[in-house]
Parts: sequence; structure tokens; C-alpha cells
Amino acid sequence: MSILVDKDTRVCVQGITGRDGSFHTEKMVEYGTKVVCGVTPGKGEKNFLDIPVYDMVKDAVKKEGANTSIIFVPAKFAVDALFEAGDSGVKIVVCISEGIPVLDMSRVLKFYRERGVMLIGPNSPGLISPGKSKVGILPSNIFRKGNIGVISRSGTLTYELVSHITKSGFGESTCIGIGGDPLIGLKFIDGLKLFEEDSETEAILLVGEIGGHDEEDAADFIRDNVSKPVVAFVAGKTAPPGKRMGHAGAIISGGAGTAKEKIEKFESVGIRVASEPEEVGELFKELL
Amino acid sequence: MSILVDKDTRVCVQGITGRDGSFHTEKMVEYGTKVVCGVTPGKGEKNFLDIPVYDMVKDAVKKEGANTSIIFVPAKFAVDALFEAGDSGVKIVVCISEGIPVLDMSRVLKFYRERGVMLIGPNSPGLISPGKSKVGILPSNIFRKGNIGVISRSGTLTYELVSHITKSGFGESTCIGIGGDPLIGLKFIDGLKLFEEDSETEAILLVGEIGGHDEEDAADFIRDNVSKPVVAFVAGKTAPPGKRMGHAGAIISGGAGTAKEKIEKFESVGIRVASEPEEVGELFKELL
Amino acid sequence: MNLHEYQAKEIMRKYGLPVQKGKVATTPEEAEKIAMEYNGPVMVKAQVHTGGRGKAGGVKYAETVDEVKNYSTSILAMKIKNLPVKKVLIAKAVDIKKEYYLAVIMDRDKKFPLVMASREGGMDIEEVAREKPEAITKLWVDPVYGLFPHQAKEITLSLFDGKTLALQSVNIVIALYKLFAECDAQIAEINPLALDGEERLWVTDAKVVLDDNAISKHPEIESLRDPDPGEEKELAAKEAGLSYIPLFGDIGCVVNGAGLAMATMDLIKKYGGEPANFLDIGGSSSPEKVEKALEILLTDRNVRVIFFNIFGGITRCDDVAKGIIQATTKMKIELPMVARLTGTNENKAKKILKGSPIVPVPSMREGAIKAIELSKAG
Amino acid sequence: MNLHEYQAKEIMRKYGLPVQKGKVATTPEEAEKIAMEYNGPVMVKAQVHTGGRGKAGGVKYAETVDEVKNYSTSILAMKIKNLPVKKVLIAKAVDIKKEYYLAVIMDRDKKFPLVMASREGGMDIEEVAREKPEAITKLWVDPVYGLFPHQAKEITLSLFDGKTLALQSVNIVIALYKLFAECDAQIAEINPLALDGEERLWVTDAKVVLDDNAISKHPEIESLRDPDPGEEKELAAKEAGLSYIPLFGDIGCVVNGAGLAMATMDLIKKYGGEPANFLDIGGSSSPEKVEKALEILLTDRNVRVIFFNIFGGITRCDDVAKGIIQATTKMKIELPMVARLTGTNENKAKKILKGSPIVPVPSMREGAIKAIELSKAG
Repeated sequence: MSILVDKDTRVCVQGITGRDGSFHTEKMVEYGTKVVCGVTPGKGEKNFLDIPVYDMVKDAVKKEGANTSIIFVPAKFAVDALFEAGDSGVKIVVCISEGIPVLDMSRVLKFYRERGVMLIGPNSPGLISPGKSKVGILPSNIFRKGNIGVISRSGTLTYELVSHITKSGFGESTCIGIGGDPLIGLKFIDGLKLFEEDSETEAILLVGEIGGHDEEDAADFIRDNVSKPVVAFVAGKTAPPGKRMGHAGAIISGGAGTAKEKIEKFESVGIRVASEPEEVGELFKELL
Repeated sequence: MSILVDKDTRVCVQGITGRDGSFHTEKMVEYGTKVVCGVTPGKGEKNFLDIPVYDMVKDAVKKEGANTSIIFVPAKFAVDALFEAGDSGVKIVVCISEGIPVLDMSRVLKFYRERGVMLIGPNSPGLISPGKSKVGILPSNIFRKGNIGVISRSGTLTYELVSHITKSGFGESTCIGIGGDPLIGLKFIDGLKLFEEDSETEAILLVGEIGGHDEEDAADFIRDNVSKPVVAFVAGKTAPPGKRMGHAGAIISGGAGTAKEKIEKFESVGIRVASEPEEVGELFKELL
Repeated sequence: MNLHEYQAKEIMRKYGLPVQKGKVATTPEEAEKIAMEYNGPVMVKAQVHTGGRGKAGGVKYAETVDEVKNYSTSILAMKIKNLPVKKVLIAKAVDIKKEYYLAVIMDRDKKFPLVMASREGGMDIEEVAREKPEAITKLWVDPVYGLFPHQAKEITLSLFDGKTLALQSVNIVIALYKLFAECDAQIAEINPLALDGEERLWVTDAKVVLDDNAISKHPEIESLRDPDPGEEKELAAKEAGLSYIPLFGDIGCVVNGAGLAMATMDLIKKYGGEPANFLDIGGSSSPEKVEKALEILLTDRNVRVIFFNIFGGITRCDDVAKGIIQATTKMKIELPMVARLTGTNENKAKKILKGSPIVPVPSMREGAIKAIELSKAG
Repeated sequence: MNLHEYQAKEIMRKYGLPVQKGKVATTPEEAEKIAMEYNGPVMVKAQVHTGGRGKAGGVKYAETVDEVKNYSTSILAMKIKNLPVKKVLIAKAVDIKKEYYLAVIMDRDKKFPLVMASREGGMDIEEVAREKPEAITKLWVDPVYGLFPHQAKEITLSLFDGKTLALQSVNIVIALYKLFAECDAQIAEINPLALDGEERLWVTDAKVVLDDNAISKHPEIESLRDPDPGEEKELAAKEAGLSYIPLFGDIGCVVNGAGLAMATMDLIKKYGGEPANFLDIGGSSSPEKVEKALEILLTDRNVRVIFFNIFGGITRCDDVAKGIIQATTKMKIELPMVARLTGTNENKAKKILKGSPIVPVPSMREGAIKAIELSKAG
């Protein structure tokens, strides 16, 4: 097993002919992901990297049986790309694009809830089930098939942490980057639930950041619903209050959402928190 | 039994202090309907006809356990009244108000579908389960408890037909006026389904009109799904094509939706069609 | 509410749609002036609220200014389906290579707006729907979210072979839906959407029907109303909260409820009479409304008897009875009247009518039969 | 993007909200002129992007024109939380009987906009939320349908005892939501919404924060930006697609990804160093972006060493390496540099950096330790 993506995942790439879309399509194909087609309006009925390209995501579903779509289009067009994907028939949409206005996302998320479609992101690095499928931009070489489920609000920080998991002799069942924006589809709790149910996952790494209180909610959820060992990491201990640290989601306002509070919350429910990335490997060695 | 409304129906009247709202609230109370409260914004916390009045439908649900709302507000405010009722927690909303723009209704109907709330109307005379409850403006005295379910696009024509059912010695299980507008909530098919399942209903009267093809759809549905005897009546045999006969729904355009077509369709699936109102009683005598 | 082609095109122009140049004229001289301005071939098109203008000779292609004057003269003298032509549209001719169909309507079944597009433009779309349904692309719009750009794209990709043309014309679909939604239209139709030799698209014929129930939301639209002859009475009735349509018989009907009004007409016909009109006084009728109804009815000189058929619900019989008495007192009504009043406050009504010359009847059938008898006797 | 009070009030005025009269002044003379025009008591309010203006003495009530001049003079010379006051708002004083709170914000948890209202206006709402949560009415708005009139009514009925006042002020809530939705605001707040002796409501303080990601949709809004001192650098970085925040240490950081950038800062701190900045070069970085990043970083005279921490994904290590080489060639960079480049195209990057004075490190921890060492040695 694994969660969300596996060998049967049939991926459609929205924005396949763009700079990032084409680059990462190649990487996904190299990894073994079944990229069944791409979508670029006006370029339909051509091939790109030997992959058929359609005008509409609907066609990708109808003609190639795509069940997952990954979005690489610029922010300006990403909202419509999200609506199109959500209405196309695919079950999972991964949105790499960033810079989407929050109110637009609020509408998009309602649309997805109405249709029961899972959204990962926006502003997400995607996800990977090592040895099975990668739907995202995560660097493949750092992953190894294994039993640790990783869920993270961050992109590159996740790679850093995963590299330490792998170096410590472990591997990953699935690694999901949920995205750093204030409004996102799949949240910590949704991912934790899936990992708890997944027979292949034996432990979980949760990577949090300053801002909001999703980490606190996740801590409560873990206390009540997760039987598997969890290790957490929280970035932003030195972040000055009131400043955005890149992600729109990472605002400390009114004393809420600091790294300190989050770390204390995790520890209060018995979750081990790594004090720096390398420690993550050590903690899993203790726990597994 | 009976369908949709019975002794347990707890009604909230939106627009209870208006001319029509107050008049028909009195009539409903006289009939024995449990009118538990009314709503008129700005008049909350007063009583009217000894019935408590609230500012919001939400309060009617919370404080009086209303499960059904009936709307008597003018067209201009009816759209918001519909949204308010649909979001309040009541399960059935009956909209007497008429003159609501079609595009607004399209939005309202989506809202109701999202929430699984049943809407009857707009531009409906409401419904009655004789001897149990009346939620509408139908003249009570013509009804008698019995076994014929009545569903109609018309208002007063329904009364005419019901009076003949009653005069012929029969009675009604429930009588629903679904409203004459092009976009309505509960349609013929939805009502037929409920009557077919209702143990108290032994036969059904369907009252149609020119315009649209809901009668044709109903005929197909009856052929395939209704085991109980059905009598139909269709108004508008003499209506000139292309003219609206009062109801926004009653337009004959492009040769579709004529009374002739509808009557032929009913007869083609074995449904008896009365040629004038009085004949309805006679047909039920033959069938029951 | 129906709009003329030139009005529909004006609205479309406001929404940025590529409407062919055109101006409306009420005299051949005006038409001539417009044609001179355009300096080239034009279409001369009768502006009436009905289809089939072409077949009736109401649409002509004119190469010269003289032709424009001649055609305008003859068209402005025409009646099409009994409607006199009061205006002609002079539209700069487009060199049409291909014609497409594009419309937004409300779908009663799906309860959502529907965008329809077809490569079979320029013809009767209902015929296309019957004979070649696969030639029509249909796409439903969630009216809460509105039309998505990718939906507009789907439509244009289905219409045009050229991808460039398809991507460039996405805004046409977006603008047409915007018009439909913002103006509360029931129909917003472009037929044809014409492609010229330079790959440009033009709206060369347009139809917009607005939702009567929404016109109060758009007060600027009311000024576009151009009632057809005879329609004035219907509008006067509407203003009074009544729904009236004149017919050709001699039995005037005053009924509450559209369904019952139609059933009353059907019944009169069944027993050998001819209804003079459809008249629905609506719900919650006041005595004044009934008075107004009679006033409108009496302008029809064919009426020989008046049949009141009221089944009280939200309408109260006593209000109707009061209205009848008020009207007979004010106007001198010499016609025989038959009244069937039943339902809400029926007994009060009977008391009010007692002693008046109005003939009471116990049922609709007997009322119809009595009215027919009186119409033939009178 | 933060707006000043006077800017927020201008936008609110456009949306028909009852904003108290007021104009902004940059000199005491201008302030005096405005006060003369208003002819009566006014408030003199410092315009800075921070809370706590009142406590700092930046908000004064002035009865006379002389007082206005004096207060303006002193306030315009002030720094509040290190921000110099460049403008004062002169607002016609309102005779306040009671203060209310009204705001629309985005709720991250429910993923819907949230309208909040309280009778405890004029104070810090977060304090109210902590100490008296039941005093806040909360109502979520489905952003697809928008705010319904009955929801606005629910809000005003919760605020005011007088039903007439409640029904009359429904439009205030509707207008505030409209502003929130149409301007893509993250916060649209009125605090206080003041009731005067004649039962009229006034916006006497306002806050609007706009969504930076949506500003391209509203080009007219960009002109409202008034960067604070120091913020210019952050904005220059933003224009180059970078995210930069200056701090107070001496180790300059160039990192890809916000989370990794923060973790890098945390790590430097853990091992006894002080980060000079947060700098995220983002995904898909070109060599030019890296160059720009170094340019911005080097304007900070405290920086004694530069630490590159790149984990390639969408960012390609070779692009970063190229950028470093380009920058060191163009600018004369004498500071020591430590580079940890791993992930996508890592080997290409190593080749590019070979022979340069940049110190390669195999891990983030070793990089941090090396950078600290160099910062102390230098």
C-alpha cells in the first residue's frame, strides 16, 4: 500500500509544455510515474515528450483514463485550471502553482468539497510513494521505499528531513507536501488519518511551521486518533513576530502560531520534536 | 401516513405579519396546523395571533423546533427568504411568493440541493394532508381525508378538481401544488415517487398544463415506476401558441409542450385523462 | 420581454461582443442616410417580434443606396405575421464565409443555464436539434460560480477547427454569458455568429429575451419595451397585476389562477362556445383589481357575456364580489354576467351579490353552459 | 499589504460606508488648514503601519486649531515602534455614545470568510476573543454565493438593541463584505463603529489588509503602497521574485524554500550564530535571481559571511551555482561564502563551483557550523 498515489495512478499534467511542467514531467516519467497525458489549451492533439497533449482535462480523463492531475500553470491561470481539474472526473489534484489569491482558493475549495475531489496544495511540492509513483517536484533520489509516512507544510525543508530519514536507514511509505498557503486542500489531519489507516506506514513525520494552528490541531488529533509513533519538526523558532516568512501561511499574529507554542503543544501530547533536521533520523531510531 | 406534512409538522411562517401571511396563518391554525412561530425581521420577540414572532428563521428552528417553513414575503425579498430558510435547519420549505426571477431560482435550487432541503414552489399554493396539517393557502373545506394523492402545477384549478374528487365520495391523502414557474423545487416525478411509497395513497391525480415537458417525463416515470392508478388532467387545450398563460412556465414554443401532446403522451402509456374537471370524479369511480 | 434585433445588438455591443455595424431607421430617408454613411453593401432588416422575417421578404441585401431606399420603403410598408414593420435595421454587410450558432438559455430540467453552440449556424436551431442533435455542443453553467474560462474554451474549441481562432474567441462566450446573467435573460442568442474572409467573427443576427420577473432589477431595460399592436392591453393588465390575453370569441372570462383560466376556456370550447380572452386576476385580489379586469375586458367589443369563475384560496370571494358591484355601479355594464364564486369567504360573497343582476351558478360546468346560452341569446 | 487608516477609510467611503470626515496632512500647516475647514473639535491621528498608536501618544483630541497645530507638530516628529510618522489624519470628532466592532476576515480553518461583530468595540478584539468570547458574534460566508442580506441582518440584530437601528445598518455589513470580496482583502475591519447621540453610526477607525497575491488583479491598489523604512529592500526583493526580511545578525543566508530558510536560521541560532536575514529565492530560480539575491544581501553592512543552503527540487542547483559565479564576477564579493547545494542537478553545480573560493559543505549542519566559524574569524 501507500496513500493517495501508487502504481495505478494515471497522471495528467496541466501546463505540460511550460518550463517547469515539461522539466518535471520528464523527471516523473523517469521515476516511473504513469504520466498518461498533458493538457495545454490550443496545443491539443499533438505530442510532447512522446506524451499525448489535449486541450481539456476532460479529454485526459475520457481518452487516457487519467485519475490524478498535477497543475504547473502560472498563478494567473491556476484558479481556472483548478476548477477545470476539479470538474474533470479526476479524483486527486496536486497544485504546484503558487501565488493564488486566498478568496479564490476559498471558492475553489468549496468546489472540491462539493465534488468530493481531493486537492493537495496549492503551493505544494506534490507527493511521492517511493518505488511506485511521484506526482510532484520532489527530488526522487532522496527517497527510499519504506515505512515512514511524511506530511509537511514545507517544500525543501521536507527534502532535508527526508534525506536524514533515508540516511538513517529508513524509507518512506508516502511523502506529502501539503503546501504553505493559508488555505489548502488536504491538511495535516486528513493526511494523518490516511497514514493511520495505511498498513505500510509504521511511523509518521510531521513537519510544521509558524503561523495558524494546524499543528496544534494535528497534535490533538494524534493524541486521540493515531496509534503509530509520530515525530515532529517545527521551523521558525527565530522568526520575528508579525513578519511573513515567505509563505502566506506563516504569519505570527497576536501571539498565536509561534514555533514555541507548537513545539510545546506537541510535547504536551507526548510527541517527540526534533530540535534540528539531523535529529529526525535519531528519533526514529529510538522509536522504531 | 401521508407525504411531506402530517401532525408532527412544526411550521414557521416567514412574513407572518403581512396581509397574506397573517390571513393564511389564521386559516392554517384553524385547520389544526402546528404553526409554532413566525418570522418578520425587526418584529422579533413580539407575539402575533398569539404566535411568537422571531427576527430570523434560525431562531424559529432553535427555539420552537420548526421543521417546515412557509414563505409569504413579496417577490423582491423572496430570494433572500428562500436562502435563509434553506440554511436554517428546516427540512421542507414551501414558497407561496411568486414573481421570482428564473436565474435567482437557479441559484436557490442549487443551494437547496447542496443542503438536501426540499423546496415546494415558488408560486405554489402549498400542500395539505387532510385532517393532519395544511401548509399553504388551499381552501380547507374542499378537502377530505382519503386515499387519493394529488399533485398539480396549478393553484385554483387544483381546488376545482379536488372538489370533484371529494364530491364523488373520495378523499385525499396529500395534495401538493408544485407551482407554475419554469424552475421549481419538487417536481411531478419527486411527488409521484413519494405517493407510490406512501401506504395511505391508493390512486393519484396529476394536474398538468401547457409548457415544458414535465408531464411527458411524469408519464414515462409512471409507466416505469408507479403501480397505483393515475388520472391526469391537462389545462390549455385552447391556448394559442407562443403566449404566456399567466404562469411563466406555460409557454408553448416550437411545437413542444402543447396540451394535445401531453394528453396523447399520457394516453399512450395507459393513463386516463379527464376531458373536463367534473370527469375526474367519474374516472376515479371507474378505477377504484 | 422580447427585444428587437437592433436592441439585442446594442446590449451585445455594450458587453464587448463583435456586432456588425448597424443603425435603425423608421423612414426610407433615414435608411438612405445610414447606407450612405456605410458606403458599401448593407442588409435591410425588418424589426418585428417574430421569426420568419426572411421568408416573408423582410430581409434584403442591398448593393446601392437606391436599393436601400427601395427595400426600406417596401419593408416599412409590410406586415409580417400580422405585425406591422415600424423600423428597419441597416447593417453593414459582412462577407460571410461560415456561420455558427451560439446561445445561452435557461434549462428547466437541469435547473442551470445552458450554453449551446453549433457549427450549423444561420438556420433554425430547433430543426438542427431535431435532425442532427450531435451537431450541438451543450454545456451547463453553475449559476453560482458562473461560467468558467475553461468552459468557454471548450465551447470555442468545439466550434472552430483553427485553435488560434478558438482561443481568441473565448471572450465571446464569456461576454454572452455575462450578458445573460447580468441582464437576467431567458435567451441570449447569436445566430449566426459569422466568420468573414479575414478570420474575424461578427454577430450578424441576435436575439435577447429578458425575464419579465427581473425587469424591476434593471430599470434601464424597461425603456426597451416596444409593445406590438394589441399588446398594449396586455401590458395595461400586467401593470394592474392581471394577466390578460385577448382571443377571438365572445365570452369574456374573469378567472383566478392561470390553470383554472385555461381550463375555463377549454370548457367553454368543449360545450360549443368561444372564449373572448384569457384573464387571470391572480392571487390576493383586491376589489380594485377586479374592477380593472372588467374595464380591460369591456374594451373588447366582441364580448357578449361575462363569466366569473373564482375558486377562492388566497383570493377571497367577497373581494371579487365587491369588485363586481363597484364596477357595475361605476361603469354602465349592460352585458349579462354569470358568476361562480366558491371557496374562501364564499358566503360573504353570496350576500354581497344578492339582489344584483348577476346570475349565480353552482359549478364551473353549469357556468360555462349558462354563459354560452346567454352569448347566443343576446 | 497593509494600508494606512486614511487609505482604508478612503476605500470604505467608496463602498458607501459612513466614514467620519477626515483628510490627511504631511505638515502641521496642512493639518491646521483642514482643522479650520472642519470648524470644530478633531482627532489628530498618526498614520503608521502599527498598532498601539494611542498608547504611544500618536492619537490626540484637539478642540482648537492651535491644538491641532501643536499636536500635529509633535506627532509628525514622532517614531512609533521605530516607524517615523510621515502623515497625520485630521478627522472631524464624533460625539461617541457607544463603540462596536465589525470585521470580515478569512478563516483558515473553515476555509470561508468570517464576519465578526461585537458590542465590545474600540478595544483590542483579540483580548475580547480571549476573555469574553461569547461577546463576539461569528458568521461564515459562502464565498461563492456571497453574503446574504439575512446574514447581514443577523449581524446587526446581534449588535444593536434598537431594531430600527439594526435594520437600517444592514447595508454597513453588506458594504464591508463587498469591499472584502471585491478588493481581495485579508482583513476589512471597523473598530470602532461608533454610535453618536443622534443614533447615527460612524466609521472612526478602520483597518484594511490586502492579499499580496491578488494585487495584480487590482492595479489601482498598488499606488496605495507606502513602504516603511527598511521595507524598500523587502519590496525590491519581492519584485525580483525573492522573499527577504532583514534581521540583526551577521550570517547572510540564501536558501530556497521558506521552511528551509527558517530552519537554517534556527540552526544557526542553535549553534551560537546570528542570522542576518531570511531569504528565500523561491522555486524555479534562474541564475539572475541568485545574483539579485546577493545584491540585496550585500547592502546589509553587518553581513560577514554568506551561507547558501539549497536543496534542489524545482530549483536546480546548477542555476544557483551559475548565479553565484556570475555575481562574484560582476560584484567584488570579498566575504567568505559557504555553499551547500544538493538535489536536482547537484553534480553539474559542483562542476561549476569547482575552483571558485566558495567553501563547499556536505550538510546543512556542517554549513551552519562553518559559517559561524567564518563569521567569528573574519
